Amino acid sequence: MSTLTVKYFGAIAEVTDTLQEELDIIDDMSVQTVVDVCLQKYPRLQTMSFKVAHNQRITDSGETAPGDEIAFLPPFSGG
Amino acid sequence: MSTLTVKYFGAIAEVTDTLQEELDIIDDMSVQTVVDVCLQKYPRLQTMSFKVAHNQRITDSGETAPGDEIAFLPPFSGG
Amino acid sequence: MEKKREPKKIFIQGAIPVEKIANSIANHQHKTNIGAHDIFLGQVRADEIEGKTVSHIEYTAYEEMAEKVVHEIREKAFEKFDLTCAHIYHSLGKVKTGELCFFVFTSSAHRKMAFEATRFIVEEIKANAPIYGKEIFEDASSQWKKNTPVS
Amino acid sequence: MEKKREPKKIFIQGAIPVEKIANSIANHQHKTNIGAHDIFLGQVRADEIEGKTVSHIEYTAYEEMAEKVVHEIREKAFEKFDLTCAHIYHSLGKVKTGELCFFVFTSSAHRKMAFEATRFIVEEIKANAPIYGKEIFEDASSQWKKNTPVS
Repeated sequence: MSTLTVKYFGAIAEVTDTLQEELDIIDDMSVQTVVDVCLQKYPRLQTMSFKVAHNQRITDSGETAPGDEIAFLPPFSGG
Repeated sequence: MSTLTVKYFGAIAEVTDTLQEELDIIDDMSVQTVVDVCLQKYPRLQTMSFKVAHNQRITDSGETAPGDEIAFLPPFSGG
Repeated sequence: MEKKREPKKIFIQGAIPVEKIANSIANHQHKTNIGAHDIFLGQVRADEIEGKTVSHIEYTAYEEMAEKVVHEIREKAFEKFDLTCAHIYHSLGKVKTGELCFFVFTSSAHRKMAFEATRFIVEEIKANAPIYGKEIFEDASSQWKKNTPVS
Repeated sequence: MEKKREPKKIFIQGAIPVEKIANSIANHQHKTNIGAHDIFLGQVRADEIEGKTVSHIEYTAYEEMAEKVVHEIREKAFEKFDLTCAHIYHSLGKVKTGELCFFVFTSSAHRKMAFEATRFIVEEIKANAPIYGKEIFEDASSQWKKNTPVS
Protein backbone atom coordinates (compact mmCIF):
# COMPACT_ATOMS: atom_id res chain seq x y z
CA MET A 1 0.00 0.00 0.00
CA SER A 2 1.28 3.47 -0.91
CA THR A 3 -0.14 6.94 -1.36
CA LEU A 4 -0.58 9.68 -3.88
CA THR A 5 -1.48 13.32 -3.38
CA VAL A 6 -4.82 14.69 -4.56
CA LYS A 7 -5.17 18.45 -4.92
CA TYR A 8 -8.34 20.50 -5.25
CA PHE A 9 -8.66 24.01 -6.62
CA GLY A 10 -11.15 26.85 -6.87
CA ALA A 11 -14.82 25.95 -6.56
CA ILE A 12 -13.86 22.28 -6.19
CA ALA A 13 -11.78 22.95 -3.07
CA GLU A 14 -14.80 24.65 -1.52
CA VAL A 15 -16.76 21.43 -1.94
CA THR A 16 -14.02 19.12 -0.65
CA ASP A 17 -13.21 21.63 2.09
CA THR A 18 -9.56 20.72 1.72
CA LEU A 19 -6.87 21.81 -0.72
CA GLN A 20 -4.93 18.59 -0.59
CA GLU A 21 -5.03 15.07 0.82
CA GLU A 22 -3.15 11.80 0.65
CA LEU A 23 -4.95 8.88 -0.94
CA ASP A 24 -4.05 5.24 -0.31
CA ILE A 25 -3.65 3.44 -3.61
CA ILE A 26 -2.76 0.06 -4.95
CA ASP A 27 0.06 0.07 -7.51
CA ASP A 28 -0.83 1.00 -11.09
CA MET A 29 -4.24 2.35 -10.17
CA SER A 30 -5.54 4.19 -13.23
CA VAL A 31 -6.11 7.94 -13.20
CA GLN A 32 -9.76 7.28 -13.91
CA THR A 33 -10.06 5.02 -10.84
CA VAL A 34 -8.50 7.68 -8.62
CA VAL A 35 -11.02 10.18 -9.96
CA ASP A 36 -13.88 7.76 -9.32
CA VAL A 37 -12.74 7.22 -5.74
CA CYS A 38 -12.78 10.99 -5.17
CA LEU A 39 -16.19 11.40 -6.81
CA GLN A 40 -17.54 8.79 -4.41
CA LYS A 41 -15.97 10.55 -1.47
CA TYR A 42 -17.34 13.94 -2.60
CA PRO A 43 -20.57 13.22 -4.53
CA ARG A 44 -21.19 16.91 -5.19
CA LEU A 45 -18.20 16.91 -7.55
CA GLN A 46 -20.19 14.69 -9.90
CA THR A 47 -22.23 17.63 -11.13
CA MET A 48 -19.28 19.98 -11.40
CA SER A 49 -17.14 20.78 -14.39
CA PHE A 50 -13.42 19.99 -14.07
CA LYS A 51 -10.30 18.70 -15.79
CA VAL A 52 -7.87 16.28 -14.22
CA ALA A 53 -4.12 16.79 -14.13
CA HIS A 54 -1.78 13.89 -13.50
CA ASN A 55 1.63 15.11 -12.35
CA GLN A 56 0.71 18.57 -13.60
CA ARG A 57 -0.37 17.44 -17.08
CA ILE A 58 -4.01 17.49 -18.15
CA THR A 59 -5.11 13.92 -18.94
CA ASP A 60 -7.90 11.47 -18.28
CA SER A 61 -6.03 8.26 -18.93
CA GLY A 62 -2.84 6.55 -17.77
CA GLU A 63 -1.68 4.74 -14.64
CA THR A 64 -0.60 6.32 -11.40
CA ALA A 65 2.46 5.44 -9.35
CA PRO A 66 3.19 6.03 -5.65
CA GLY A 67 4.00 9.67 -4.93
CA ASP A 68 2.12 10.93 -8.00
CA GLU A 69 -0.03 14.04 -7.94
CA ILE A 70 -3.62 14.14 -9.16
CA ALA A 71 -5.40 17.51 -9.34
CA PHE A 72 -9.04 18.47 -9.86
CA LEU A 73 -9.13 21.67 -11.88
CA PRO A 74 -12.37 23.59 -12.36
CA PRO A 75 -12.58 26.02 -15.35
CA PHE A 76 -9.64 28.41 -15.38
CA SER A 77 -10.17 32.10 -14.72
CA GLY A 78 -6.74 33.69 -14.75
CA GLY A 79 -6.09 37.07 -16.29
CA MET B 1 -2.29 89.38 -56.52
CA SER B 2 -2.27 87.42 -53.25
CA THR B 3 -0.21 84.70 -51.66
CA LEU B 4 -0.43 81.22 -50.27
CA THR B 5 2.00 79.35 -48.07
CA VAL B 6 3.94 76.36 -49.38
CA LYS B 7 5.50 74.01 -46.84
CA TYR B 8 8.16 71.37 -47.41
CA PHE B 9 8.96 68.40 -45.18
CA GLY B 10 11.57 65.70 -44.71
CA ALA B 11 13.73 64.86 -47.71
CA ILE B 12 11.82 67.45 -49.77
CA ALA B 13 12.79 70.29 -47.43
CA GLU B 14 16.44 69.32 -47.89
CA VAL B 15 16.07 69.83 -51.64
CA THR B 16 14.18 73.13 -51.38
CA ASP B 17 16.49 74.22 -48.55
CA THR B 18 13.53 75.95 -46.94
CA LEU B 19 10.67 74.69 -44.78
CA GLN B 20 8.17 77.26 -45.92
CA GLU B 21 7.70 80.08 -48.39
CA GLU B 22 5.02 82.44 -49.66
CA LEU B 23 3.93 82.01 -53.27
CA ASP B 24 2.23 84.75 -55.30
CA ILE B 25 -0.90 83.38 -56.88
CA ILE B 26 -3.73 84.50 -59.04
CA ASP B 27 -7.18 83.76 -57.62
CA ASP B 28 -8.55 80.24 -58.05
CA MET B 29 -5.20 78.78 -59.10
CA SER B 30 -5.58 75.01 -59.04
CA VAL B 31 -3.64 72.85 -56.57
CA GLN B 32 -2.02 71.14 -59.54
CA THR B 33 -0.82 74.46 -60.94
CA VAL B 34 0.74 75.40 -57.60
CA VAL B 35 2.54 72.05 -57.58
CA ASP B 36 3.75 72.58 -61.14
CA VAL B 37 5.11 76.00 -60.22
CA CYS B 38 7.09 74.47 -57.35
CA LEU B 39 8.38 71.63 -59.50
CA GLN B 40 9.68 74.19 -61.97
CA LYS B 41 11.33 76.14 -59.19
CA TYR B 42 12.90 72.96 -57.70
CA PRO B 43 13.39 70.56 -60.64
CA ARG B 44 14.92 67.88 -58.36
CA LEU B 45 11.48 67.36 -56.80
CA GLN B 46 10.28 65.94 -60.13
CA THR B 47 12.03 62.64 -59.43
CA MET B 48 10.95 62.46 -55.80
CA SER B 49 7.98 60.72 -54.27
CA PHE B 50 5.49 62.93 -52.41
CA LYS B 51 1.85 63.61 -51.65
CA VAL B 52 0.31 67.06 -51.65
CA ALA B 53 -1.80 68.44 -48.83
CA HIS B 54 -4.12 71.39 -49.38
CA ASN B 55 -5.06 73.05 -46.10
CA GLN B 56 -3.84 69.91 -44.29
CA ARG B 57 -5.87 67.46 -46.39
CA ILE B 58 -4.19 65.10 -48.86
CA THR B 59 -5.50 65.90 -52.35
CA ASP B 60 -4.32 66.52 -55.88
CA SER B 61 -7.25 68.45 -57.18
CA GLY B 62 -9.26 71.53 -56.24
CA GLU B 63 -8.73 75.30 -56.35
CA THR B 64 -6.66 77.35 -53.96
CA ALA B 65 -7.66 80.62 -52.32
CA PRO B 66 -5.50 83.39 -50.82
CA GLY B 67 -4.01 82.35 -47.49
CA ASP B 68 -4.26 78.63 -48.24
CA GLU B 69 -1.55 76.18 -47.29
CA ILE B 70 -0.03 73.71 -49.72
CA ALA B 71 2.40 71.09 -48.35
CA PHE B 72 4.78 68.70 -50.08
CA LEU B 73 4.86 65.50 -48.04
CA PRO B 74 7.43 62.78 -48.78
CA PRO B 75 6.64 59.21 -47.57
CA PHE B 76 5.73 59.19 -43.88
CA SER B 77 8.04 57.57 -41.37
CA GLY B 78 6.53 58.14 -37.97
CA GLY B 79 6.55 55.51 -35.24
CA MET C 1 16.36 30.41 -30.01
CA GLU C 2 18.95 27.75 -29.24
CA LYS C 3 19.41 29.01 -25.72
CA LYS C 4 17.40 26.92 -23.29
CA ARG C 5 15.17 29.17 -21.21
CA GLU C 6 14.40 28.19 -17.64
CA PRO C 7 10.86 28.44 -16.21
CA LYS C 8 10.45 31.83 -14.56
CA LYS C 9 8.57 32.96 -11.51
CA ILE C 10 5.34 34.45 -12.74
CA PHE C 11 3.35 35.00 -9.55
CA ILE C 12 3.25 38.21 -7.57
CA GLN C 13 1.46 38.56 -4.21
CA GLY C 14 -1.32 41.10 -4.60
CA ALA C 15 -1.68 43.71 -7.33
CA ILE C 16 1.06 44.24 -9.90
CA PRO C 17 2.68 47.58 -9.00
CA VAL C 18 2.97 50.20 -11.74
CA GLU C 19 6.65 50.59 -10.74
CA LYS C 20 7.27 46.98 -11.78
CA ILE C 21 5.94 47.77 -15.24
CA ALA C 22 7.95 50.99 -15.43
CA ASN C 23 11.14 49.19 -14.38
CA SER C 24 10.48 46.48 -16.90
CA ILE C 25 10.17 49.04 -19.70
CA ALA C 26 13.27 50.92 -18.54
CA ASN C 27 15.29 47.69 -18.45
CA HIS C 28 14.82 47.30 -22.19
CA GLN C 29 16.39 50.57 -23.16
CA HIS C 30 19.85 49.09 -23.55
CA LYS C 31 18.56 46.46 -25.98
CA THR C 32 18.96 48.44 -29.16
CA ASN C 33 17.82 45.64 -31.46
CA ILE C 34 14.26 46.17 -30.18
CA GLY C 35 11.94 48.31 -32.30
CA ALA C 36 8.55 47.51 -30.75
CA HIS C 37 7.05 46.55 -27.41
CA ASP C 38 3.50 45.44 -26.80
CA ILE C 39 2.22 45.36 -23.23
CA PHE C 40 -1.05 43.85 -22.08
CA LEU C 41 -2.39 44.72 -18.64
CA GLY C 42 -5.38 43.05 -17.04
CA GLN C 43 -7.24 45.24 -14.53
CA VAL C 44 -9.92 44.13 -12.07
CA ARG C 45 -13.31 45.51 -13.08
CA ALA C 46 -16.01 46.59 -10.62
CA ASP C 47 -18.57 44.44 -12.42
CA GLU C 48 -22.13 44.67 -11.22
CA ILE C 49 -23.89 41.33 -11.04
CA GLU C 50 -27.47 41.14 -9.87
CA GLY C 51 -27.21 44.48 -8.11
CA LYS C 52 -23.97 43.64 -6.31
CA THR C 53 -20.64 45.25 -7.16
CA VAL C 54 -17.29 43.45 -7.24
CA SER C 55 -14.89 44.85 -4.65
CA HIS C 56 -11.86 42.65 -5.34
CA ILE C 57 -10.73 39.33 -6.75
CA GLU C 58 -8.95 36.63 -4.77
CA TYR C 59 -6.56 34.75 -7.03
CA THR C 60 -5.35 31.24 -6.36
CA ALA C 61 -3.45 28.87 -8.63
CA TYR C 62 -1.96 25.44 -9.00
CA GLU C 63 1.27 27.38 -8.90
CA GLU C 64 3.80 24.78 -9.94
CA MET C 65 1.68 23.54 -12.84
CA ALA C 66 0.79 27.10 -13.89
CA GLU C 67 4.48 27.98 -14.06
CA LYS C 68 5.13 24.97 -16.28
CA VAL C 69 2.18 25.78 -18.52
CA VAL C 70 3.24 29.42 -18.83
CA HIS C 71 6.80 28.35 -19.56
CA GLU C 72 5.57 26.19 -22.43
CA ILE C 73 3.39 29.00 -23.77
CA ARG C 74 6.40 31.31 -23.62
CA GLU C 75 8.55 28.77 -25.49
CA LYS C 76 5.85 28.40 -28.13
CA ALA C 77 5.72 32.18 -28.50
CA PHE C 78 9.48 32.29 -29.12
CA GLU C 79 9.09 29.57 -31.77
CA LYS C 80 6.17 31.25 -33.53
CA PHE C 81 7.27 34.88 -33.35
CA ASP C 82 10.61 36.60 -33.80
CA LEU C 83 10.92 37.94 -30.25
CA THR C 84 13.71 39.59 -28.32
CA CYS C 85 12.08 38.96 -24.97
CA ALA C 86 8.85 38.11 -23.23
CA HIS C 87 7.83 38.79 -19.62
CA ILE C 88 4.75 37.41 -17.92
CA TYR C 89 3.37 38.12 -14.43
CA HIS C 90 0.11 37.25 -12.71
CA SER C 91 -1.22 38.17 -9.29
CA LEU C 92 -2.05 35.80 -6.44
CA GLY C 93 -4.21 36.76 -3.47
CA LYS C 94 -6.24 39.93 -3.22
CA VAL C 95 -6.43 42.42 -6.08
CA LYS C 96 -8.86 45.32 -5.69
CA THR C 97 -10.93 46.80 -8.50
CA GLY C 98 -8.84 49.20 -10.56
CA GLU C 99 -5.65 47.33 -9.70
CA LEU C 100 -3.60 45.28 -12.14
CA CYS C 101 -3.59 41.48 -12.02
CA PHE C 102 -1.95 40.37 -15.29
CA PHE C 103 1.06 41.75 -17.15
CA VAL C 104 2.35 40.40 -20.47
CA PHE C 105 5.20 42.23 -22.20
CA THR C 106 6.83 41.19 -25.47
CA SER C 107 9.50 42.93 -27.52
CA SER C 108 10.72 42.44 -31.06
CA ALA C 109 12.57 44.21 -33.84
CA HIS C 110 9.21 44.62 -35.60
CA ARG C 111 5.78 45.55 -34.32
CA LYS C 112 3.82 42.76 -36.02
CA MET C 113 5.67 40.15 -33.97
CA ALA C 114 5.17 41.94 -30.65
CA PHE C 115 1.46 42.54 -31.29
CA GLU C 116 0.84 38.92 -32.21
CA ALA C 117 2.99 37.42 -29.48
CA THR C 118 1.41 39.38 -26.63
CA ARG C 119 -2.06 38.47 -27.80
CA PHE C 120 -1.10 34.83 -28.26
CA ILE C 121 0.37 34.62 -24.76
CA VAL C 122 -2.65 36.30 -23.13
CA GLU C 123 -5.15 34.01 -24.85
CA GLU C 124 -3.14 30.87 -24.15
CA ILE C 125 -2.71 31.68 -20.47
CA LYS C 126 -6.40 32.48 -20.03
CA ALA C 127 -7.31 29.18 -21.69
CA ASN C 128 -4.68 26.86 -20.25
CA ALA C 129 -3.09 28.04 -17.00
CA PRO C 130 -4.66 26.69 -13.79
CA ILE C 131 -5.34 30.08 -12.21
CA TYR C 132 -8.57 30.92 -10.39
CA GLY C 133 -10.23 34.22 -9.65
CA LYS C 134 -12.97 34.51 -7.07
CA GLU C 135 -14.94 37.73 -7.33
CA ILE C 136 -15.73 39.13 -3.89
CA PHE C 137 -18.64 41.54 -3.75
CA GLU C 138 -18.97 44.53 -1.48
CA ASP C 139 -21.37 42.57 0.75
CA ALA C 140 -18.67 39.85 1.14
CA SER C 141 -20.59 37.32 -0.96
CA SER C 142 -18.62 35.83 -3.83
CA GLN C 143 -18.62 33.90 -7.08
CA TRP C 144 -15.99 32.12 -9.13
CA LYS C 145 -14.94 34.02 -12.22
CA LYS C 146 -15.20 32.25 -15.56
CA ASN C 147 -13.08 33.08 -18.57
CA THR C 148 -14.82 33.41 -21.89
CA PRO C 149 -12.84 32.42 -24.98
CA VAL C 150 -11.73 35.87 -26.29
CA SER C 151 -13.87 38.52 -24.63
CA MET D 1 -19.46 58.14 -27.84
CA GLU D 2 -21.76 61.17 -28.01
CA LYS D 3 -19.22 63.34 -26.25
CA LYS D 4 -17.24 65.39 -28.76
CA ARG D 5 -13.55 64.81 -28.17
CA GLU D 6 -11.14 67.67 -28.87
CA PRO D 7 -7.87 67.12 -30.75
CA LYS D 8 -5.11 66.45 -28.21
CA LYS D 9 -1.47 67.37 -28.11
CA ILE D 10 0.43 64.31 -29.28
CA PHE D 11 3.98 65.59 -29.66
CA ILE D 12 6.68 65.36 -27.02
CA GLN D 13 10.12 66.93 -27.39
CA GLY D 14 12.73 64.17 -27.35
CA ALA D 15 12.26 60.63 -26.06
CA ILE D 16 9.08 59.59 -24.28
CA PRO D 17 10.02 59.21 -20.60
CA VAL D 18 9.15 55.92 -18.89
CA GLU D 19 7.60 58.00 -16.07
CA LYS D 20 5.05 59.36 -18.53
CA ILE D 21 3.98 55.81 -19.33
CA ALA D 22 3.91 54.84 -15.67
CA ASN D 23 1.81 57.89 -14.78
CA SER D 24 -0.54 57.15 -17.62
CA ILE D 25 -1.07 53.58 -16.34
CA ALA D 26 -1.52 54.78 -12.75
CA ASN D 27 -4.10 57.36 -13.84
CA HIS D 28 -6.37 54.57 -15.03
CA GLN D 29 -6.65 52.80 -11.71
CA HIS D 30 -9.73 54.72 -10.64
CA LYS D 31 -11.56 53.72 -13.83
CA THR D 32 -13.04 50.51 -12.57
CA ASN D 33 -14.97 49.77 -15.76
CA ILE D 34 -11.67 48.95 -17.46
CA GLY D 35 -10.65 45.29 -17.72
CA ALA D 36 -7.83 45.44 -20.24
CA HIS D 37 -5.12 47.82 -21.43
CA ASP D 38 -2.92 47.36 -24.45
CA ILE D 39 0.16 49.54 -24.78
CA PHE D 40 2.37 49.83 -27.84
CA LEU D 41 5.82 51.38 -27.53
CA GLY D 42 8.06 52.19 -30.46
CA GLN D 43 11.77 52.14 -29.63
CA VAL D 44 14.62 53.42 -31.80
CA ARG D 45 16.72 50.53 -33.13
CA ALA D 46 20.47 50.68 -33.68
CA ASP D 47 20.07 49.38 -37.22
CA GLU D 48 23.22 48.68 -39.16
CA ILE D 49 23.06 49.80 -42.77
CA GLU D 50 26.03 49.27 -45.06
CA GLY D 51 28.38 48.98 -42.10
CA LYS D 52 27.12 52.11 -40.36
CA THR D 53 25.09 52.03 -37.15
CA VAL D 54 22.18 54.31 -36.34
CA SER D 55 22.90 56.52 -33.32
CA HIS D 56 19.60 58.41 -33.13
CA ILE D 57 16.57 59.54 -35.10
CA GLU D 58 15.60 63.16 -35.65
CA TYR D 59 11.83 63.43 -35.89
CA THR D 60 10.02 66.27 -37.62
CA ALA D 61 6.36 66.58 -38.51
CA TYR D 62 3.74 68.72 -40.16
CA GLU D 63 2.54 69.15 -36.62
CA GLU D 64 -0.83 70.75 -37.09
CA MET D 65 -1.87 68.34 -39.83
CA ALA D 66 -0.50 65.35 -37.90
CA GLU D 67 -2.61 66.31 -34.89
CA LYS D 68 -5.71 66.48 -37.06
CA VAL D 69 -4.93 63.14 -38.70
CA VAL D 70 -4.29 61.50 -35.34
CA HIS D 71 -7.49 62.98 -33.95
CA GLU D 72 -9.46 61.45 -36.82
CA ILE D 73 -7.76 58.08 -36.32
CA ARG D 74 -8.63 58.24 -32.63
CA GLU D 75 -12.26 59.07 -33.42
CA LYS D 76 -12.38 56.16 -35.85
CA ALA D 77 -10.97 53.86 -33.17
CA PHE D 78 -13.73 54.93 -30.75
CA GLU D 79 -16.32 54.20 -33.44
CA LYS D 80 -14.91 50.79 -34.36
CA PHE D 81 -13.99 49.51 -30.91
CA ASP D 82 -15.67 49.67 -27.54
CA LEU D 83 -13.02 51.76 -25.79
CA THR D 84 -12.87 53.50 -22.44
CA CYS D 85 -9.92 55.67 -23.44
CA ALA D 86 -7.08 56.07 -25.90
CA HIS D 87 -3.82 57.96 -25.50
CA ILE D 88 -1.33 58.68 -28.25
CA TYR D 89 2.10 60.34 -28.08
CA HIS D 90 4.93 60.71 -30.56
CA SER D 91 8.38 62.22 -30.20
CA LEU D 92 9.76 65.21 -32.07
CA GLY D 93 13.46 66.05 -32.28
CA LYS D 94 16.26 63.74 -31.19
CA VAL D 95 15.55 60.24 -29.90
CA LYS D 96 18.57 58.01 -29.26
CA THR D 97 18.69 54.28 -29.91
CA GLY D 98 17.02 52.37 -27.10
CA GLU D 99 14.76 55.32 -26.29
CA LEU D 100 11.02 55.41 -26.87
CA CYS D 101 9.51 57.48 -29.71
CA PHE D 102 5.89 56.30 -29.97
CA PHE D 103 3.34 55.45 -27.28
CA VAL D 104 -0.20 54.22 -27.96
CA PHE D 105 -2.36 53.17 -25.03
CA THR D 106 -5.96 51.96 -25.26
CA SER D 107 -8.26 50.62 -22.55
CA SER D 108 -11.53 48.74 -22.68
CA ALA D 109 -13.76 46.53 -20.59
CA HIS D 110 -12.59 43.60 -22.73
CA ARG D 111 -9.20 42.64 -24.06
CA LYS D 112 -10.19 42.00 -27.69
CA MET D 113 -11.15 45.65 -28.11
CA ALA D 114 -7.94 46.99 -26.58
CA PHE D 115 -5.73 44.66 -28.64
CA GLU D 116 -7.43 45.58 -31.88
CA ALA D 117 -7.68 49.30 -31.17
CA THR D 118 -4.00 49.74 -30.30
CA ARG D 119 -2.94 47.88 -33.40
CA PHE D 120 -5.36 49.84 -35.58
CA ILE D 121 -4.13 53.17 -34.24
CA VAL D 122 -0.45 52.25 -34.66
CA GLU D 123 -0.90 51.11 -38.27
CA GLU D 124 -3.06 54.10 -39.21
CA ILE D 125 -0.61 56.59 -37.75
CA LYS D 126 2.37 54.98 -39.45
CA ALA D 127 0.49 55.04 -42.76
CA ASN D 128 -1.22 58.43 -42.60
CA ALA D 129 0.36 60.90 -40.18
CA PRO D 130 2.88 63.33 -41.72
CA ILE D 131 5.75 62.51 -39.37
CA TYR D 132 9.32 62.08 -40.55
CA GLY D 133 12.25 60.24 -39.03
CA LYS D 134 15.80 60.86 -40.20
CA GLU D 135 18.22 58.18 -39.09
CA ILE D 136 21.52 59.70 -38.03
CA PHE D 137 24.49 57.33 -38.07
CA GLU D 138 27.41 57.34 -35.72
CA ASP D 139 29.58 59.02 -38.38
CA ALA D 140 26.97 61.84 -38.61
CA SER D 141 25.79 60.79 -42.05
CA SER D 142 22.04 60.23 -42.34
CA GLN D 143 19.15 58.80 -44.31
CA TRP D 144 15.39 59.28 -44.25
CA LYS D 145 13.53 56.43 -42.63
CA LYS D 146 10.79 54.74 -44.64
CA ASN D 147 7.83 52.95 -43.12
CA THR D 148 6.91 49.58 -44.50
CA PRO D 149 3.23 48.59 -44.42
CA VAL D 150 3.13 46.31 -41.35
CA SER D 151 6.68 45.28 -40.48
